[in-house]
Amino acid sequence: MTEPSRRTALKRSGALAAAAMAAGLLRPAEALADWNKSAFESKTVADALRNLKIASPADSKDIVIRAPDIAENGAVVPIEIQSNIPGTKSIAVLIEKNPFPYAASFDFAQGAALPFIALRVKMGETSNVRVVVATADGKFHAAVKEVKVTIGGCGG
Amino acid sequence: MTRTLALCAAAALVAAAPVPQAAGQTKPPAVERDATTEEFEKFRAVLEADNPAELFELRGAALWKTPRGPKNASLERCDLGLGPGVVKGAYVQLPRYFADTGKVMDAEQRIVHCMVTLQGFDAAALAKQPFSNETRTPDPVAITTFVAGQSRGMKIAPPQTRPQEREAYAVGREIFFYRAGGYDFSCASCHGEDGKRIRTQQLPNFTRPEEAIRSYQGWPGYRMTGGVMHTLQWRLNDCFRQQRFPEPGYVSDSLTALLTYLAVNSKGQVYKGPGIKR
Amino acid sequence: MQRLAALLLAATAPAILAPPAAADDPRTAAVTALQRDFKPRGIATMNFLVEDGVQAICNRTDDKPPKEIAQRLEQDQLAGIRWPADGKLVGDWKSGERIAQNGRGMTWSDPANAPGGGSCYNCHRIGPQETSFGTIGPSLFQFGKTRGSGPDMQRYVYGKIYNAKAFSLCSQMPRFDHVGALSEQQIKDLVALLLDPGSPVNK
Amino acid sequence: MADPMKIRAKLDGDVLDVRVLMAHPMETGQRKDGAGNLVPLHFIQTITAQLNGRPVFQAETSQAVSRNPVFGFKLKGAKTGDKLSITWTDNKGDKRTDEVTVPTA
Repeated sequence: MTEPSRRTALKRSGALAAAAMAAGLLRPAEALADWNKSAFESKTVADALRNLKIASPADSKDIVIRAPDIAENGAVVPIEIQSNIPGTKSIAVLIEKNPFPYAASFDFAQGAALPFIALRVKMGETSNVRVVVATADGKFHAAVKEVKVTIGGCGG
Repeated sequence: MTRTLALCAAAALVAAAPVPQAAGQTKPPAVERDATTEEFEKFRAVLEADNPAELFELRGAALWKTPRGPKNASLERCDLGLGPGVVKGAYVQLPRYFADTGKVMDAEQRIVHCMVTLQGFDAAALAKQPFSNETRTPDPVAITTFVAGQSRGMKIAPPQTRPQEREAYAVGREIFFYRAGGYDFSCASCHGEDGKRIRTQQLPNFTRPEEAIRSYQGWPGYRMTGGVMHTLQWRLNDCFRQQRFPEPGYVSDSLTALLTYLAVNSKGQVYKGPGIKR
Repeated sequence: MQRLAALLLAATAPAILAPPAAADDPRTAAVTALQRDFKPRGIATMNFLVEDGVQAICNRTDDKPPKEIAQRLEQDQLAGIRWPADGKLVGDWKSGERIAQNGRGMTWSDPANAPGGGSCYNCHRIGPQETSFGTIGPSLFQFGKTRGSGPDMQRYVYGKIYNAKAFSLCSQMPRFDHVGALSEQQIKDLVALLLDPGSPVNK
Repeated sequence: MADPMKIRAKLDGDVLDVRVLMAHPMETGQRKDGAGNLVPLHFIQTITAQLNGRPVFQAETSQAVSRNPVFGFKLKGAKTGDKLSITWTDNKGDKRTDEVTVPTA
């Protein structure tokens, strides 16, 4: 982890790594060893965004977040994200009230995947789910969805 | 992050719905309750479509086929009621009477029986820690999940042809309605009426097929709390804990009787396979 | 008190029950199976499986006991309530809210003698801020506001929480202090939660 | 060794709908075991997908992803008979790769 922010949402080295992998020079695990430690260990949304090198994302209605208004169980909150913004290169997911807000990032830079992702996350309490899309023009776009986490059959 | 207490405490953060001028003894506002339930239902399909229970089915399938235990045998000669080795459709026709043991047995009880008789495992050892936790899924749980998955899409059809099967149902019915313990609870205290909840948890009414199936078809179930796989043996065990009863014996005949009552009451409904639970 | 009820049951049971059941009738078989298959664990002893008089009557009558027997047993239960020596029935509603939220107590995973909760929200709507509430029991929202909070009502609520069966023999509600699951002070605090004009329940 | 993944790949026109279930504890580092000791962080950090050996999708993840993770994504230009392989690696250096053949639509 020589340079923690190397694997940013923009993933400049993606094409190079892909070429290296195709040539059999790298195994996938090595190519992806640049897990963004500083972003994942950030305790606030602001710090996480800074470590992801995401600057001033603009609110966008073209990011569709499908998640429950009230989660049946905070341990498994299903989220689906569809970006309708042309040139989408990556989708980052942050759970604002989690101890470490940055949850995951998905890379579409290779152009082979549609800008869509389904995942399930843990939420310790009611929180905004913040989604940041990076586009090929170097800009950032954001959308937010609140998910309430409530009590279930527990208590005994 | 998945602490139950944290989730309980977080309940206070839920914004209150507009409160109507309800009188003290009126029913809770239907609008509010339905909104929560509907929201859960909307995402049930998403959760069920890709259910981690399938991972446990895979593991169970491998365990079924692999020669194991002191006798180094697989379970491929295990008779689940439809003949040795027949797994397809067996789960929805259990509990049933088995001539070789002279008693009615449920799926997990029968699987444990096969593990003991065919593979040479020790029954007491299997009963010692029979339920899943975050670090361990006991073999009978994975195998039961596999067996249940092989009845996906089939109708619940436990036989009631032999007197022993009818007696198990009758005894199970008595256990279902038996009030005792420090809180005076029976199974029916929570599961005897339509449309009731504990907190936000819907309580199926086990006395009617359309309601009973709502719970019966969810087991074995992947439980989101803790992310562990559980069978009906666990479900009944934890029900009795909260019923303030002593602990039922694992794969005991009391539980088989109760499961016979529940299965027969779900008769004719389609079993959707291992489920996902809150 | 349980002994009294059992005696009463013994005195009245033959009149309402079918002739002595055969050894292999389902009920006898069920009780035998429970005694054989269940094991004590933690504070949940095998005594938890033994019916007391109230449970026995309710179990045998599908929760619909004959009226005069129900009344006699209700009076018997009522007589067992120990009212606070200081005469005060209303405590602190804030503490009551915490007790109402707490669902622990009397299971095999609960410690002995630890203060448990009332499990109230499991079955009742109570405070308006809590949207995660059960529906097995009636809504108690605005209870004091609509039912009053005078001495008679305080006594009724205290008694009902102490022993619900003193008022409705086969009620689904536990007998919280009859079995020692809630302390005198805890019941006072729950009375306050329902009746105190300052409680959110009555806003 | 880690349990196998369950990969479902369904062709819908020229879009391949991929769903993958992974067996992994995804420990947050905050949970206590039965003895009251904290269970150390243990979670999947990276996921890559390859179609016929060519990288097509990748992700980096934290412990906030639910236990036994479930992901869904969609690939363009896949066809029947293609080999789809998915690899995860976790923070302890464990990894697992599973492969499926794209079935007919």
